[in-house]
Amino acid sequence: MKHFSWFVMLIVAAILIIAGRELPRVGDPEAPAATHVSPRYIERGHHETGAPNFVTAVLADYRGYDTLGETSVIFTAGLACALILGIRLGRSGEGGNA
Amino acid sequence: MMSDILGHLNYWLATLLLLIGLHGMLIRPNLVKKLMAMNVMQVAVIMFFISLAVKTGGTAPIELHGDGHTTPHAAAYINPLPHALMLTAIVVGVSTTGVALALLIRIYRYYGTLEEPELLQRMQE
Amino acid sequence: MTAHAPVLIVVIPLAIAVLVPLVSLRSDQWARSLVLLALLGAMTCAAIALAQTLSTGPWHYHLGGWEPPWGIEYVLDPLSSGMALLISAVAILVAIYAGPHLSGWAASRSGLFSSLFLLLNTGLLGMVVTGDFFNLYVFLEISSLAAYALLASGTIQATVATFRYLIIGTIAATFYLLGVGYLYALTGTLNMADVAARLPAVADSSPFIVAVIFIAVGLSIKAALFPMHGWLPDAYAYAPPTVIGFISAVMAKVSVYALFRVLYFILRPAEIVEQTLTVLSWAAAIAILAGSLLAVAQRDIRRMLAYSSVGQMGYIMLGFALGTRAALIGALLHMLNHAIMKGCLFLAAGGVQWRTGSCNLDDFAGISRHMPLTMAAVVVAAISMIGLPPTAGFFSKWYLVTGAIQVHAWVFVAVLIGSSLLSAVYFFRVIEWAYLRAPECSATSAIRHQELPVQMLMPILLLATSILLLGLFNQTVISHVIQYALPQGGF
Amino acid sequence: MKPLFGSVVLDVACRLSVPFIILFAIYVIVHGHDSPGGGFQGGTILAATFILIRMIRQDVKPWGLDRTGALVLACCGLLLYTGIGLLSFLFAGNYLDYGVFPLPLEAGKIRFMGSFGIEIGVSMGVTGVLVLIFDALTEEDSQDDKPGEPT
Repeated sequence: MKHFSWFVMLIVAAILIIAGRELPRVGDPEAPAATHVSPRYIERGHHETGAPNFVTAVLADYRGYDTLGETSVIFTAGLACALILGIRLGRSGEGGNA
Repeated sequence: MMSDILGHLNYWLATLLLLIGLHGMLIRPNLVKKLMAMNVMQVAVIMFFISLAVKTGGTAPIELHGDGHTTPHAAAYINPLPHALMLTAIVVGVSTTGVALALLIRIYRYYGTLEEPELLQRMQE
Repeated sequence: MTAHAPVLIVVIPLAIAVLVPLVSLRSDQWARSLVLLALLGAMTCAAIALAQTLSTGPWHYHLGGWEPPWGIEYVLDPLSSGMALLISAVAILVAIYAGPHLSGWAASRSGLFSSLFLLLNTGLLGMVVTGDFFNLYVFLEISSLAAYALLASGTIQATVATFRYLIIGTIAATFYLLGVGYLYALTGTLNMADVAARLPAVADSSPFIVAVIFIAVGLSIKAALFPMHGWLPDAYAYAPPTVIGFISAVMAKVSVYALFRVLYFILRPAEIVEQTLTVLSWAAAIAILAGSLLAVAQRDIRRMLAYSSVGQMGYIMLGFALGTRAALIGALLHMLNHAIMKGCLFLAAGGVQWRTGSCNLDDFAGISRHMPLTMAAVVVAAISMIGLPPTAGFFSKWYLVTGAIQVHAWVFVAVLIGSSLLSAVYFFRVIEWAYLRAPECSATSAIRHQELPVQMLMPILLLATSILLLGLFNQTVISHVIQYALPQGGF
Repeated sequence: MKPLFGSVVLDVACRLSVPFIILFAIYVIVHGHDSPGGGFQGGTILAATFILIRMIRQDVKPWGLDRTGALVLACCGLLLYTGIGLLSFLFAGNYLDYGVFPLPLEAGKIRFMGSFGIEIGVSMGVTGVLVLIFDALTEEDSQDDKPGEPT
């Protein structure tokens, strides 16, 4: 297992380092990520969604469905913990309170 | 060459974090350490995405003096999309950690250990 | 409401999954009817979407009213709506099957269980219909977390197996997300169609190759393709019998589907994708052999079925990787068939375990005398798994072999035929024990020697019947649905 | 669960600080559209108050939110979210299209109100779930496992 792990890590390191050099530089204002989709969020986000905070505009409005998924993820986690550890729920009896 | 390295430094730091996480998850015998390594690995991806958002000369993506009718200049603010995505990824990470901790607590209560070799031995009995 | 069918496929199970814990605090019975209602609703919407897309072509749905590159879109075509229909149909049967199992539990606990089952469905359905890379990740995580919880609710060994699955599954999801990050850095967009449109400019750069590799590796881990299948047998063997029928039938398949969709429909023109497919085809061939060989070595029936799943995922992957028309038809047909066959087998094995307490080969000795109907279903499913003519499994294997012959891949032909022989070995062993061995006389309690209750029996028999029907009407299925689900102009 | 720490000093400190933490949480939720913050961050801070109370005080009743309450709160939060999404069907919009709500405001402000509604749903959901997870992880007498027993 140990040798296998080192092998995996060498491969991952090699391909990530080689590929990293061809990515746009950090902070490049001409990078595709900065020029293709996101300018609309900045230029029209406040006007279209009423939120001066562009991150909130994206999170709650443009990609609001992702946020629904995200809330469902944490809801799933809550139910999962309750099910795995078998805590008692319900108003009846003494099970309700800590 | 030097500017090439500095320009991509964030990606390489993210790679390093990813490798640390991967290493911990694959060969650490302690289950809690595996879990911590998992978190490190998720942080690596978060760092990678946040690095994509940076624009030189851009500021935090909050319009301070607009009333919704002026059009801000796109180059003046950094890219808000990766930030929004990573908020989601952070929440996913927290949720996974919560479920993993619940599993670990149940395992520890029953077997009394979280070291993998010992655990396997007790499972055999 | 039909205008919103694409999103309702996902939102109905989600909304009801949220309601179920609340309702189960008051009435357990109501909660369980709600689960069935939600799955029926999802299935209806998927059927509407399938009918619509077959007659008018792909259906794009813009969530939040934002047009695609900025907002999230759902894309329904015959392939994705057909998958959604399959998932929700299997889910309904499993939800009925789980009834007697859950009635022994406290109301709040069975409420949590039902709710998580619906959330698992939500996640899988969301993965199937989405047209956005990041949205796929979010729903992947919903389905994974729900699956961890359901698998871990079994024995204590299941908890340990699930923790291992959680670690490996998180590596897979993180790899996928990193791949999406590279795609985003190159193209500046997360929408699948938009990525495909902007691809030619970047298809030769090394970050794109890395993106393809990471996405392919991440999704193949989730699909339990051979070298990365380690989490699967333990997780399946210790899981509670109720959910395993569903998880084994559907969950890995959705990852294969996602991989297929991303590689074929979106990233296909690039050179690296062809090479990735070649690598995947060899991995699949090894998976077929290794899965079948390991399955022969097992005495625990559920572990045997789990290893056989590893092999069968190899069949589907091989069909996709070969990429000829016949092979793709075979892969899609096998996806459908395997969901039904493996669902049937796992439900039957779960029923035996429910009665006898364990699921070793010894427990099957002479069991056909006590559970004749269940065992008849097992025989049908086993014959189909081996691939003998009247059943559905024969036809999908036939198409796969034809596809392999067309590209003169004789090694793969040999692998496909060889693994059929191996599966004959391990399935006939089960049938032999069930029909020809004398039942052991010890521990003969009355309850052991009964057919399953009708709620558990009905889904098993329904699945067995549909294996036969699919075998008889496979031409209809192919010419009316599967043919339209193939990627256009990719051959 | 027994309180992890319990003393008069901590109790008084808790009484003093909790209202301010709640106030801050509400500020973060409400102000999420104008400054860093929003439903998740505010919900987390709000959950921190309940966890603080659980760690210090023996009796959580006077401060609300037992674990069943937490579950109900989480469900209600998500229901609010999905409900706002479904509501837009009534006004012929796509799912989560806040722009179609017939409010007497200009277009941007209507969407603002819609996304503010879902932020509240998110914060309720996050608060409830985090308290529920804390309760589950700190529960001492849960199901006892026997070897090989199918649950």
